Amino acid sequence: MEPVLKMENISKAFPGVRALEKVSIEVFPNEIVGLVGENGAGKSTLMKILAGVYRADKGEIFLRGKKVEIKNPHDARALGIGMVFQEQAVLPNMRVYENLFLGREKIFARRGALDQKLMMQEATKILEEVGLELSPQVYVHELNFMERQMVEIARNIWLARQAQVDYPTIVLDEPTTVLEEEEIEKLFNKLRELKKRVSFIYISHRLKEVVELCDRVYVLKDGHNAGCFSREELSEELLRSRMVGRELHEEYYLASRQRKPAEKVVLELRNCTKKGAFYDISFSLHQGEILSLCGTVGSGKEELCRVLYGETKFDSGEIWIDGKRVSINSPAQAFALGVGYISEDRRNEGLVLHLPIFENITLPIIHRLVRGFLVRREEQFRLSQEMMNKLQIKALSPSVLCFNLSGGNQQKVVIAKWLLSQVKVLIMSHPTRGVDVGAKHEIYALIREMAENGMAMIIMGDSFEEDIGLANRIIVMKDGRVSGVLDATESKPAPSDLIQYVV
Amino acid sequence: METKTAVLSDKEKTWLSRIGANPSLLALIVLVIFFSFLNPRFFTLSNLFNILDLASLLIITSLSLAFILMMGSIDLSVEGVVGLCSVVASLLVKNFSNSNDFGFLALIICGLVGAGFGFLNGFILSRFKIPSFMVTLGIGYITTGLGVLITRGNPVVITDWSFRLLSLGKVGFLPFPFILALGLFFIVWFISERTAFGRYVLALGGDETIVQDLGIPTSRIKTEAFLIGGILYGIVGALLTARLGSGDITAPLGFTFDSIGACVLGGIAITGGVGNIPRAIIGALILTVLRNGMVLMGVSPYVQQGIIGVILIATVALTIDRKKIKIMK
Amino acid sequence: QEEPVYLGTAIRSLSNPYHAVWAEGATAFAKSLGWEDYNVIQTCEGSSEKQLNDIKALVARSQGNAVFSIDPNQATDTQAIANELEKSGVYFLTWWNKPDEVKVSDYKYWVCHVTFDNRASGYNTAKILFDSIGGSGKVFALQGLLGNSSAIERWEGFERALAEYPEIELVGWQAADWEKVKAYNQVSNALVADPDIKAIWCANDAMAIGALEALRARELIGKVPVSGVDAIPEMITAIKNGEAVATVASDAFWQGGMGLSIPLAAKQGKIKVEELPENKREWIADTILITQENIDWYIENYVEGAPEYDWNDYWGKWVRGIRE
Amino acid sequence: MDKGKLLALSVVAVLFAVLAFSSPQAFLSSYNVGTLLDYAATYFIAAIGLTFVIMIGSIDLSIGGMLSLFTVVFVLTLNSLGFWAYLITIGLGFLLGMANGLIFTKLKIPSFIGTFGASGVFASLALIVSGGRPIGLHPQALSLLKPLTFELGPIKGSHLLAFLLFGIFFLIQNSTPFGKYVAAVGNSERATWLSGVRVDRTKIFCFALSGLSAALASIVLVSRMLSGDPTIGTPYQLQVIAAVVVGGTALTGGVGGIFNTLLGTLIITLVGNGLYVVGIDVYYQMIITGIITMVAVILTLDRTKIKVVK
Ligand SMILES: Nc1ncnc2c1ncn2[C@@H]1O[C@H](COP(=O)(O)OP(=O)(O)OP(=O)(O)O)[C@@H](O)[C@H]1O
Ligand SMILES: Nc1ncnc2c1ncn2[C@@H]1O[C@H](COP(=O)(O)OP(=O)(O)OP(=O)(O)O)[C@@H](O)[C@H]1O
Ligand SMILES: [Mg+2]
Ligand SMILES: [Mg+2]
Repeated sequence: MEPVLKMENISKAFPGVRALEKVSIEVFPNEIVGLVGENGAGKSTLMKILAGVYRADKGEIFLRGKKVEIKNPHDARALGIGMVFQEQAVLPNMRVYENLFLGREKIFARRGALDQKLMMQEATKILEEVGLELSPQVYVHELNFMERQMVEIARNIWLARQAQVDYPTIVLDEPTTVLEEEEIEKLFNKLRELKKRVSFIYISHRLKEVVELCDRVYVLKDGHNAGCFSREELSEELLRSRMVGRELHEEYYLASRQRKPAEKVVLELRNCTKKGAFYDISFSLHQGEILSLCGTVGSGKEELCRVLYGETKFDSGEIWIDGKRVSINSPAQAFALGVGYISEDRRNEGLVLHLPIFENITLPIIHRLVRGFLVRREEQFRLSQEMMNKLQIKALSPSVLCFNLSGGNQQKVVIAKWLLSQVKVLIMSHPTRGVDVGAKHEIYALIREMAENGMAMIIMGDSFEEDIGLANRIIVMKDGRVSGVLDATESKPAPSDLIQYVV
Repeated sequence: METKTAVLSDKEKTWLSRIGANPSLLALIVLVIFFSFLNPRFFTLSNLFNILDLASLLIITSLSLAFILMMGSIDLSVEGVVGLCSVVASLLVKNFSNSNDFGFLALIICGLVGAGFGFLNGFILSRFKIPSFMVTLGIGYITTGLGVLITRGNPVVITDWSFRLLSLGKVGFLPFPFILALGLFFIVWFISERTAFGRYVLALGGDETIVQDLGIPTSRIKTEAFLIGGILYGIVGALLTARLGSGDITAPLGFTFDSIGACVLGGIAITGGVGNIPRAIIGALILTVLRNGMVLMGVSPYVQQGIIGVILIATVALTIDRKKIKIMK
Repeated sequence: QEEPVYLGTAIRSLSNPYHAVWAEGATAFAKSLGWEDYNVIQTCEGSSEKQLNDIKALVARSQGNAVFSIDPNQATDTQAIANELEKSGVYFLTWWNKPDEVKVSDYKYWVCHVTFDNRASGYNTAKILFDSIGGSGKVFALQGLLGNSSAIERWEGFERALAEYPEIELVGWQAADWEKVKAYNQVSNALVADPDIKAIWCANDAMAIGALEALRARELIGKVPVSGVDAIPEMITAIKNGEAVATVASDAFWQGGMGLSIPLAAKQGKIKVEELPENKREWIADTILITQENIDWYIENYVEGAPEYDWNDYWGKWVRGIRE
Repeated sequence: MDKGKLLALSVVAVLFAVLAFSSPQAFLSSYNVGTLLDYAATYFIAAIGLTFVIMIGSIDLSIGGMLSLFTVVFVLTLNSLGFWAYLITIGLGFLLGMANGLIFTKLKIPSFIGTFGASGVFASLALIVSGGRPIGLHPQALSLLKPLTFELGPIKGSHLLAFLLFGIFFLIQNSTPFGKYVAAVGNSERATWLSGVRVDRTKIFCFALSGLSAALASIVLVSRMLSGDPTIGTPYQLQVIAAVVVGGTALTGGVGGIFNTLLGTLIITLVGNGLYVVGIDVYYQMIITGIITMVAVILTLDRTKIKVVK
């Protein structure tokens, strides 16, 4: 059978980085092709070349046997290639239905004017199909992260269906990182159903999902092809070893390094309530303790963390830090009290992308590096270099712009920033989201080390396994209230033990 | 998970709640009531027509600025292009300086000349990637310079009385410029609400990189938006000539910031991505009513600039929709 | 034949008819000497500092071999400009505005300062305007750019006339920044505020034209007389048509030429600056008050025919010293 | 040195070379160099604070109004209070700038509007304070301007002030926490805020510096024009912004800096001065200025760091 899409010997270099070196992939009809690799392996770059965002330095692309030139995103769309980007691509200032059809409004034109009724009908249909219960009139800025992602997926599915070609190709670059189990299941069913007409390329760091969903998987390593495996051969271990190139520790979450937290309480919440988000929450956090907050989106755990780092305020309740009652009105105050926050959306919230690594890492503590009136630049460099070595951040030097780092390395820079600032309490929202298996492991090691040094952490993990594996204690929230507290220091509960509190 | 429903669909809204949801409109109404109480002459039919007459040119330039601001750009070439087009119009109709007599065709030619400079604005902006602030500043200089060069500073007096009806004419009681402004408003409104182009303009104001990655030709859209603006300036130039009886490069002095001010007073975010066309009209009316009211009340000219400044800040403080603009620049 | 000298004319802008004619006068003078290539017109577009810098740039370019005719952007700028040129030894003449405490006789190269009586212009046009409505009734006035010296002086003249006509009521005044469109808007609004306005005084002609067009749009043209200052062509037409009643011509063409001719004469030794009496260092030049009475004469001699200018007749328009 | 700065520098060099070549005695004369420096000093000083404001992606449209107001205030106070005038004017500049910053951050009004509105207020204040007329400097107050007017060859006190300020602000930008915060806020306000930086304070300080530098520029202006003028500021407003932007500082924030502003000022100055030194006919000057402004930005703006221009 002839491949729908063939990318041959694609090479691409960015200043100072060889992102891709002679990479080839093929996609056949009725197929979901997986693409995995460490952070910075070149997955997104390869796909952006396909989508016309970048142009390859060398190499050829064939669609349905014909060689094509994809000069810009417009060309790609015309050829039936859709892409759900790793970074979100929906416009918050516009309504859902406007976002869904952006760039394809012509279809709804009736004598020069857009038929809004028709657009609305069509939008309602699409949203129903992906299981989003929204009115298409809602502005996207009112949606949460996950809903936005679904809107984007819906857009591409619709687009693929509109394309007048056989087997349009949709690229999904880490689409599930922000989705909940339930949504993921819905999405997978949708993809399986659609593959009768559409071919997919699926990028993810969640190898379990890849194994479950994909018909064939390509592994990239350092910008090279590092294998292609058919459904029969696939297994998580295989992929993991091919990606990393070495065997991983048997003990993934490093539970053996887990310590009993100290007696000293660093953070205490007393009867905290924010109407519509969470009610009557009390708990205390000990020095060196890792606390996991579990629960579905909407359970109130995110809101609770927001309050802790000063983004919003609660209606009633008390926060005590180091035995003193405090109020937190802004991240600056939170930081002054020793609370740091790592956001899941690192591109927009974690990093100042166009500043170099060292400026980012030292941003919160820059006032401590002042002599006279002036900042000691060597000190900035030294500290940053230290952190980069420690966290194995892949970059030529501390003066590389964060913008040019791969997603995983960006995440490490964010962690480095808070590590260096020596906060007492670190709140981490999905610290390993979008991070490859190898780096994940390193981050776990870091979390252990921070705990050993006495830092307390509140973690909202990517999966129950992660939450359980890391935590000393797990607090499960449901509908804004604590539904269960489980100890995980002495012995680890099973995921099934958690689920009963979650739903 | 809870379901998000749309804010009431348009039909469900009552008139009152709509006004309440639009603080600019509210501000306009408050101003009108305020002035009506202070001066009985304010709320009369003759003053209404007076205000409509005075607002009409500002409305047309604000329509253009509305598009451009919603896109996140700015246009500082208004005065230059309008002035030049005013000169062009005066040289095309019957006048004291040459023997041309194109009559109303001049209006169309002005639109084309304006379109040309609008195109240039958009083209340079998108092709060479320099901020609209600087491109339009440059084009403003160039057009003003051209106007001075052509006329050597002397206004070109026109003698074509039928052309002057463009400004002096009335339909019933309604001044003709206002009817023209109203017509243009409906066209521009239609373009904004009912065409893909209108959507793209807002989308560009939201996040240009996303729009690019979707394969939408951003350069073309920018160019078109400035081009539409240029056409409107051309028309205003011709109207101005009809109004003053001469083509004068300096006549539109102050138009640029008046139009930007009008849009902003109407609630169009200068950062782009938020707003709609009717808001431009509301803003233009606020500004005109304010000036009218201050003259009626006999406010000292020394403090008028200051009062407008304070009202601008106060209105924006009340009207701006901070939910949609997370970060203020 | 003498060695050519750079002829610098520093004025506000070329985009208004008054200064446009000025530039023509300067050019005509340069032509009469055959020095067209040395004729340099500078416009400051309202920026005092730009004016000073431009003047200095020409001094640099000519390496001091220049004379200047300067219409300072603001009265208070004269001192800085004078100090600068005095240092470089460049002969120059200034027009219109100068603070009283600055004395031309304290300088060697500042040949003279010539002005027209702004207060008289404001006063005379106001009187004619008031007379045209029989000396009683409601009047509206348009002031120029607030803070500008000429605007202030003309206004003072206007107020003096106002004091002499007890029957005249000033129902309001606004600033229209010397501009047509603003004048149009202000007058339109003023006519609503008080429909009984009988006459409109304007501090310059551009605003007067704006006022006239506002009157035209409300079908009041010809019924409400208007006055201005400057004698721009449109105003002449309006007076001829009976729509406006008065303006003042300072003869910009003559200013353009004579402003260069006098300092050049000083440079060439034809005028000995140190020998000039004080009343020839700071003097008021003649203006022409244009009204319905003399409008035909003015058109015949200044619009249709051009007067013969003798650029060597330095004192032809001399009326009196400023301090007399 | 990054690309943007190199480009701006080469534009300056080329302009300089063209002018020097076309009329060497005139352009390079010490008299003309003095004029150039005079010209550049006012613009540069006025643009210093604005640079920070633009770096955070905001804008200050009240500089024109402030110049008008401060020249009047400075002359009035110099005439009556002597040396205190410096302190009063500079202090007032800082305070009014801060007021702009407060309106911007606390009332949450886009700076474009807030400062535009404020500009009207300042202009009105200038008229009220001056009684609506320009104010001359008393001859006895002249000596109080000595610190700015003393001369060393073609160099004047005001030029030295400009240099000094350049040095100080260069350090502030590159080597103080505030400077780093400015760069960070300009690039990503949200991320900076979440890093525990006091964003509002940074912004307010930027505007205060803009007011401060407007006050200093007014003082320099008075030292040259010897008068306070309630209308002097208007023509400066867009020119000062142009000086910043022509040097390669992006209006969207995050890119550029004080060195770019220095180069931008030089470009504007060289063009303004050069047109007369070379002897371009006045009727073409505006057109040429327009073209050069655009071409300069095309050349100086380093687009590798800004994805979109608006
Ligand atoms: N615009 C750019 N400029 C310079 N270097 C870049 C740019 N984009 C990507 N790179 C570099 O190219 C390499 C590949 O990056 P890419 O984003 O394709 O990785 P990835 O496989 O998608 O990683 P992740 O799983 O973290 O998303 C990385 O080393 C990255 O630093
Ligand atoms: N949710 C948010 N997301 C992004 N930025 C925000 C958010 N909330 C506030 N900001 C930004 O942070 C600013 C407030 O910053 P911050 O509290 O650090 O000010 P500050 O410097 O402490 O001010 P002050 O010293 O006056 O209290 C706001 O103006 C806004 O720009
Ligand atoms: Mg990626
Ligand atoms: Mg605060």
